[in-house]
Amino acid sequence: MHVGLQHYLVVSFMLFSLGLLGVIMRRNLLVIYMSLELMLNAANLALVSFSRFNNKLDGQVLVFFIITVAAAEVAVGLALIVALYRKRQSAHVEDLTSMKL
Amino acid sequence: MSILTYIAGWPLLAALALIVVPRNYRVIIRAIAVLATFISAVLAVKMFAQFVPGANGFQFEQQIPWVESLGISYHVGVDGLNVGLILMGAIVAFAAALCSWEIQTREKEFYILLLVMTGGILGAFASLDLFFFYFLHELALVPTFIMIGVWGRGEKKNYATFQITLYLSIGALIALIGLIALYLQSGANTFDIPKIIEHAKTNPLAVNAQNFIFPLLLFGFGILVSLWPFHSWAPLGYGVAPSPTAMLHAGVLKKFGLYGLIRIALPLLPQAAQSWAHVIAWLCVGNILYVGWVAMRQKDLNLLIGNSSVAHMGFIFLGIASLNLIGVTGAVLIMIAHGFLAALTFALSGYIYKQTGTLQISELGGLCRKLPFIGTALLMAAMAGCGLPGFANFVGEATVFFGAWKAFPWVTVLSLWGALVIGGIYMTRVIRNILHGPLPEKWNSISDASSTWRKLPYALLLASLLVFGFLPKLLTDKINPDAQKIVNMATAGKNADVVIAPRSSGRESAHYSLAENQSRLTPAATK
Amino acid sequence: MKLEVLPWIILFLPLLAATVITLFTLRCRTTSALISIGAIVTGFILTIAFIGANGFHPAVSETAVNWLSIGGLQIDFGLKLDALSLMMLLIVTGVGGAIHIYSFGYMHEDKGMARFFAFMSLFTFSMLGVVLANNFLMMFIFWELVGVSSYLLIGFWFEKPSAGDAAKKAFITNRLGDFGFLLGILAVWAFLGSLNFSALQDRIIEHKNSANTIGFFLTRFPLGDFSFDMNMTIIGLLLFCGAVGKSAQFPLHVWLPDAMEGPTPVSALIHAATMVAAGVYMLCRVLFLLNADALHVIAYIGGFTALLAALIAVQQNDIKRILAYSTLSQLGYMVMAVGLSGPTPAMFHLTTHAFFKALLFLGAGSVIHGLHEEQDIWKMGGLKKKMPVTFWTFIIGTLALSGVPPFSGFYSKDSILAQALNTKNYLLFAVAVFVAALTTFYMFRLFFVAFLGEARTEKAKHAHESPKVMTLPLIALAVFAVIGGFIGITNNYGSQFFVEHEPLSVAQQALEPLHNIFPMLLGISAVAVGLFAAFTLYKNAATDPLPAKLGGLATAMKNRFYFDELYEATVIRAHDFIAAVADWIDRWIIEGACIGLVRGGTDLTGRALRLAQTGNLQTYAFLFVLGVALLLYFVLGK
Amino acid sequence: MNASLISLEISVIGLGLVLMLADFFVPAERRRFIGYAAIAALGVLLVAGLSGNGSCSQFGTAFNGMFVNDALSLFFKRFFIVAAILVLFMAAEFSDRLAAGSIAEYYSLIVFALAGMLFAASSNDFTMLFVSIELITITFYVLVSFQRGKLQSLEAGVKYLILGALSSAFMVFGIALIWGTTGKLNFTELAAVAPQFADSKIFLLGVLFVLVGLGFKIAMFPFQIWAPDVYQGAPTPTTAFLAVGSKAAGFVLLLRVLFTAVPSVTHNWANLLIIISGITILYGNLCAIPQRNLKRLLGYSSIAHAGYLLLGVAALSASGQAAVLYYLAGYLFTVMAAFMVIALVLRHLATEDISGLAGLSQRSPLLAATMTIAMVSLAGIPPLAGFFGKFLLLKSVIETAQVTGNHGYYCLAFTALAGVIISLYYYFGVVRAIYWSKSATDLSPIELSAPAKVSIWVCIAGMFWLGLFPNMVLNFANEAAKVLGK
Repeated sequence: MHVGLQHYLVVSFMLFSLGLLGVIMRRNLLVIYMSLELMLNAANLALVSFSRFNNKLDGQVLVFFIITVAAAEVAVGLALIVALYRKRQSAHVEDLTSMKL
Repeated sequence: MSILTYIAGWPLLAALALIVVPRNYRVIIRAIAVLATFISAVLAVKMFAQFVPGANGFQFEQQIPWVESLGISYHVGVDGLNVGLILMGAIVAFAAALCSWEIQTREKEFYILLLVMTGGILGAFASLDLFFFYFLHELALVPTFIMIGVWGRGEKKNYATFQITLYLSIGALIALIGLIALYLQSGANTFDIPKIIEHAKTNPLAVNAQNFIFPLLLFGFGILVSLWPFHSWAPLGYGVAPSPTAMLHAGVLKKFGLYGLIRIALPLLPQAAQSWAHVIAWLCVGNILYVGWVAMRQKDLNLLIGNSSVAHMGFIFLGIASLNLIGVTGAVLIMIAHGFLAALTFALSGYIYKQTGTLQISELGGLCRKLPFIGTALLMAAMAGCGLPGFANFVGEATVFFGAWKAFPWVTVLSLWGALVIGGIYMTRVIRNILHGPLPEKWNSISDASSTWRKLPYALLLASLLVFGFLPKLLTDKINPDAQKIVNMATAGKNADVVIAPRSSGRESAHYSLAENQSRLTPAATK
Repeated sequence: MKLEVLPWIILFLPLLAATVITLFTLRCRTTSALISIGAIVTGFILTIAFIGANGFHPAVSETAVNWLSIGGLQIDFGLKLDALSLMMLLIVTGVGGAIHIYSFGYMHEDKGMARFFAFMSLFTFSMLGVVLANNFLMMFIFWELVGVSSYLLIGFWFEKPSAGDAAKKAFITNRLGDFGFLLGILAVWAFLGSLNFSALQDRIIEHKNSANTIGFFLTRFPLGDFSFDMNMTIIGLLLFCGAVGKSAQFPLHVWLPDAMEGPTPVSALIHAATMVAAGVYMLCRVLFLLNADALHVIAYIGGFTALLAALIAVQQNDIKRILAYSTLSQLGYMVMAVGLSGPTPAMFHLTTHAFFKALLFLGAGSVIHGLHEEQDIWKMGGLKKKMPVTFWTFIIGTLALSGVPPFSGFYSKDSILAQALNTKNYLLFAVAVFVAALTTFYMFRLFFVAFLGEARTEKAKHAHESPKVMTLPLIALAVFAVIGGFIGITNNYGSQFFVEHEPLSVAQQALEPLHNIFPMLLGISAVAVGLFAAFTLYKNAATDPLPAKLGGLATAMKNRFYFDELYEATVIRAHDFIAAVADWIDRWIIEGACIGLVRGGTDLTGRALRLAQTGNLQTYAFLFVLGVALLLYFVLGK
Repeated sequence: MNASLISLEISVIGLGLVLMLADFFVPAERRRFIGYAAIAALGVLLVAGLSGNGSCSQFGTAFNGMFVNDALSLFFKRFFIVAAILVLFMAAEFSDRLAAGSIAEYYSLIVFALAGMLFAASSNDFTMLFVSIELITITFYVLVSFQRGKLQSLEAGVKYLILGALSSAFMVFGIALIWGTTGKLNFTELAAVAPQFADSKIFLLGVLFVLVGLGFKIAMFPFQIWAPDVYQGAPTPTTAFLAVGSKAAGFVLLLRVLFTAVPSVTHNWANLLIIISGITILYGNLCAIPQRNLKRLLGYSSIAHAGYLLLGVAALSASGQAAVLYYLAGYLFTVMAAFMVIALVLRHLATEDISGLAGLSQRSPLLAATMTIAMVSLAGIPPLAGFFGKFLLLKSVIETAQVTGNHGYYCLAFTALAGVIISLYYYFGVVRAIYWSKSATDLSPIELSAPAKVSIWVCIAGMFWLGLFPNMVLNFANEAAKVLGK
């Protein structure tokens, strides 16, 4: 069978949705964070496939930006989560409800 | 610089000056405030004297562009409608400043707020620009809130403070939407009232637009004037307010909405005004009768005064609703008269409260013996309140009745009942229970207003009431020509109602307009 | 100085006096008194001067300045100078002056004397205003001022609760009348297009003469589309309401007896001689507006009041209340006379009544003064020796009031009876005669009990004659009470109304009643009956024998036929009830329900909404996604 | 291409680096004064660079259209720099509550965030948009959780992190879809082709996802949920910067996307914008009613204000956009004033409860007055900035209502009215706490450092200036709004 743009897009949509589900369902911050990365990569996949099929490079350029940014985000994010873990001895979202209403 | 700018400017300037005065220089602070209000009062009298009745257009005009892109400009000027109001406002402000001796804590803040309030409202009355008209009036909102909150009395203080503030804001904002809509609909692309009116003469607003805007203005302004059934804030708020605030607010600020209706709504939205006149007329029965009855029940002097002042607003609405020269003139007359009266009554109740520490009518009694001056003043105020001739209120109310009689006979009958009977009942009850009767032991220590300074504000307000009561021509001659203009625009398209020939000696018999001749050929007439 | 200026001076002198007293001389009592007395006496002299100069029908019958002019509403501040007003002017200043002087003695101990005289001057001013007004609104203005000054004077001793209540009652009752009066004025203005009496009179005549009344109306009558006569009837009755209030006619008569709480001179001046007469005066002034139907009602109301009051008077024991009720019944006479379209008799009786009733009140005052504030006639007795002047003047007053010839009361009352007979109104004639008998009866009851017989109490034993300043006015008034009947007062009413009189000499005037003998005889016989009854019952009676004889009726009379109770139970209650309801609505519906709901509702919504802020990251993320879904649905869903 | 266009951004980044390096040379106890150096530097940039004929204020585009300098960007650059200056003042006052010696780091982060905002102001391309937004957001992750000692600060950081990442994920995906369908990333080019894709669901989905990302930044419904927690937890200067800077950045991008990139789509979304704006206003105000914690209260109120600002966006007219800019300008000074007072008053208190303000009128009349003025301005009462801004917004909405005859706009106006009334209730509650609440415990006067005084007076002056003399800023805003129109 011939693999077309749709297939790639479908895959990226699925990745995106999986990530979304992960964010909503999983209790552990780290896992949530990974799912977020998954969502970003879904976007990357979409971009790359688009640029492949439209024969344009801007998308791939953007992908590089995204990856870099994601890296930075991860760096900050993990540092944060670690700092939190130090204080709270837990990385579960239920324990992060000191501020509400 | 127009004299009006000075009248409104001095208080604001003084407020600025007070910011730098150290708070422990009590006397200086007080002196500055009194002086500033005094100056603007004097200037107002001067302006009133120099005003030329029936002159074309506005007088003492001044216009400074403010925001060209929106056509907003600082534009002040007076005609017959607001000249009296400004005079009243300035005098009341002066009296209020004098009465502020009762404020003993944090005078600095108090006087600053008082002056801001004064300058704002005087400016609003002088303003001929929709935007500033609103803008300057809103200056008073925060001072009202803080004054009542900080210097107010009674355990319902917080509730009352918030209710009056929110209520007033609701009214103001509804009116604001109406004004903006008006500005946009008029197509004149300016906030300048005279320009808009000129523009509207050639191309009037579409009727459906009018019917959308008029209710906004009516109820927006109506809430500011405690139009029934949006009145409950007024007695409550004035009940707890320190007397200078109540004086300014009940006396002067409350007239803003009415002035707005007459100045803006009537001439610019004639058709809507005509179709809404009945609603206004019947709502004002609510004010006059219903609130009058409520007043009969009050146990607290301030609440009673507050309710009665709400009731008086009804007469003004009735005058406006009647949409004829006599009615509108009467409305303006009452606006001025009631300004003095409300200020006077609240000042007096404030004095009594200061002396006795209570305003519960049941606790007071026989005060006339210990307070001959204050007692007499209160008695006269009460009499003015139930429409006794000799005081300005009577002239206004009588005029309104004459004006409304043909438009709304039954409403007039009810209002008459409210004015003469119900008003009479609760006012005489007040006198009976507070001034007459034996004096309770505990009040033997209280003392009357002794020094001239203490007496001055009351005397001043009483004098104003009497002067305009005896010589109403001072006002009517100024009001008439401009009221006529307003009425002509407001009744545009509707055939002019009966013209009864002016008769100086009253000897020559009346003639009547052609339109009347038709209406006269009725079966009843032919027999 | 032009003569028209005089009336203005007469009018404003008392106001000036009042102002000066209030502003400057409240401290010094005597000065104030003198200022006030000076003002009214000067007024009296100037009045005489004016009348002397150009008679009762001056060339300039009207002088006016414009007071208020708003489009169609033209109101002058104007004086009407004709026989009617000038006569009234004389009475007010003359009788009033006498009473002023008298009060100088009567109030001498009172520390509030300055205030008293300020009020008196204010009253005089207002009363003169009512008399001289040349248009309806002016009249109404002074009408109200009269009301308030009487309010002040009744409540003069404001520390007495009863005084305060009486004042309140008087004011409110009058207001009820004024409500109708002002309505009537509005109707007149809207209907006939003017407020000026002369102009209105022209309009009416114009209408009478105009062959077809088509197009006569200025406006359709606001209250409904009625015929001309119907409108005039309504107007007439509305105007009459004012008179009912001021002249204390049934059903608004209740305030007058209570008004006796005021100082006695006040009762004499206001509630006998002048103010209560204002209603009658007003009716005469606007007679041309009153059509037959209206007059009918007026006549019967007047007659009924006369009868009612006389009956009540029979069983009163307070000397001032007896006089008060007799005032009521005499006012009934006058109103009835007007209603019988006999303004001349009415004004005649008003005049004479002013003299002898003032005299009686001042006499009563002198008695009360002599007995140190004792007012119950059964605690008096045997005053004949101790206070001779008072005694003699009082008996003159009594005779005049009872209508014994040749005293003034006889002539005026007789003219009323004649009027009733001439207009063929036999019922009212009968009533009038009966009332005449009653009058004589209760007056002599009072006289016998209070003055003759033995002193019943210590106070009565130690009674003393009053000082000269009080007795002199008594004598002066007594003289007029005697001769007032035939010095030719009626002449001057002649040309005032639509009937023409040829002037009569004093002699003719004295014999006037003989022209129609029948009413005269009946009148005299009525007096005789009354006198005989009183003599048999009360000649040195220790207690009142009547209750035993009449039983229930007597108690009803004593309790004034329970009118106050009735009103208390109906009018006052009703208003208080409605007020309570309104207050309840205000408190609970508007304040509580509406505002409360809005406030509470908003607050509740807020508290509910923020429950979304659980603080849990997961929830937030979920809501976030939910939001995205929402947007998706909104944008792409359709 | 002329690099001089981005010289401002470059110099700001340079400043950030310098501040970071300064950390090494300056002894810990003097480090807070570095802030004043930074303020001075930014001041110079503002005057030299962005004044009427400043070196960086000439217009043009760079990086083949990615980066544009126009009236709009100029307006926002000035805005951001003023904001940063005020925040730095606040930070200097706040330094004693941060981890010892880390203040210089804090300053530099603020400056980096500023750099991101400056880029956002002139980004004319989705790539630039993404990068600048991420620069802002990531810096803010750190700024929010900067008080590592405080659990709340960390918690706020994490919440902001997760939700922020979520939103950027959506945005990136949206960008991908847009680019995929249209093949354009540049706004102006996109605008040309967008109409053809008006009914391509993928494209609309893309635009919507971008809207999600931006909506998160400006805390509009339904993405407002994070705001209260983060506002409450973050250090006060961060909160202030978050409320003003990042919100404004979100708005400039929103305006550019909606009106430069996809105007054709936007005009179909009028009702959507109306509804969003209305609900945002109501949500923010209603939730704020029972709120006692000052910073959280302002968090809710900032949601409400996002709603008010959306009025101008929903109006879909030049006057509306100008109103948005003007309102932001007023909002800047107002919010800064409020947070400055909070930072100063609650310094020594553990609580952030409103009751902490009790007796302030005695303790420091100046602060009391400032807070009152700020609250009044937020409530939109004359003669302050807030009033004129709201007036412009309402006017634009009613204007559009009358032009288009869409009654939804009238409803929106009345919703806004209701919102204002509700907000009066809690704003004036704060005023009440200041002037006459009973529970005034300590009445010790608060002494203010000179810089604090300066910044406060600047804020007050700003509020009154914008309330009383709107001409200059208004004309500038109109100029800026013209950019979007074409």
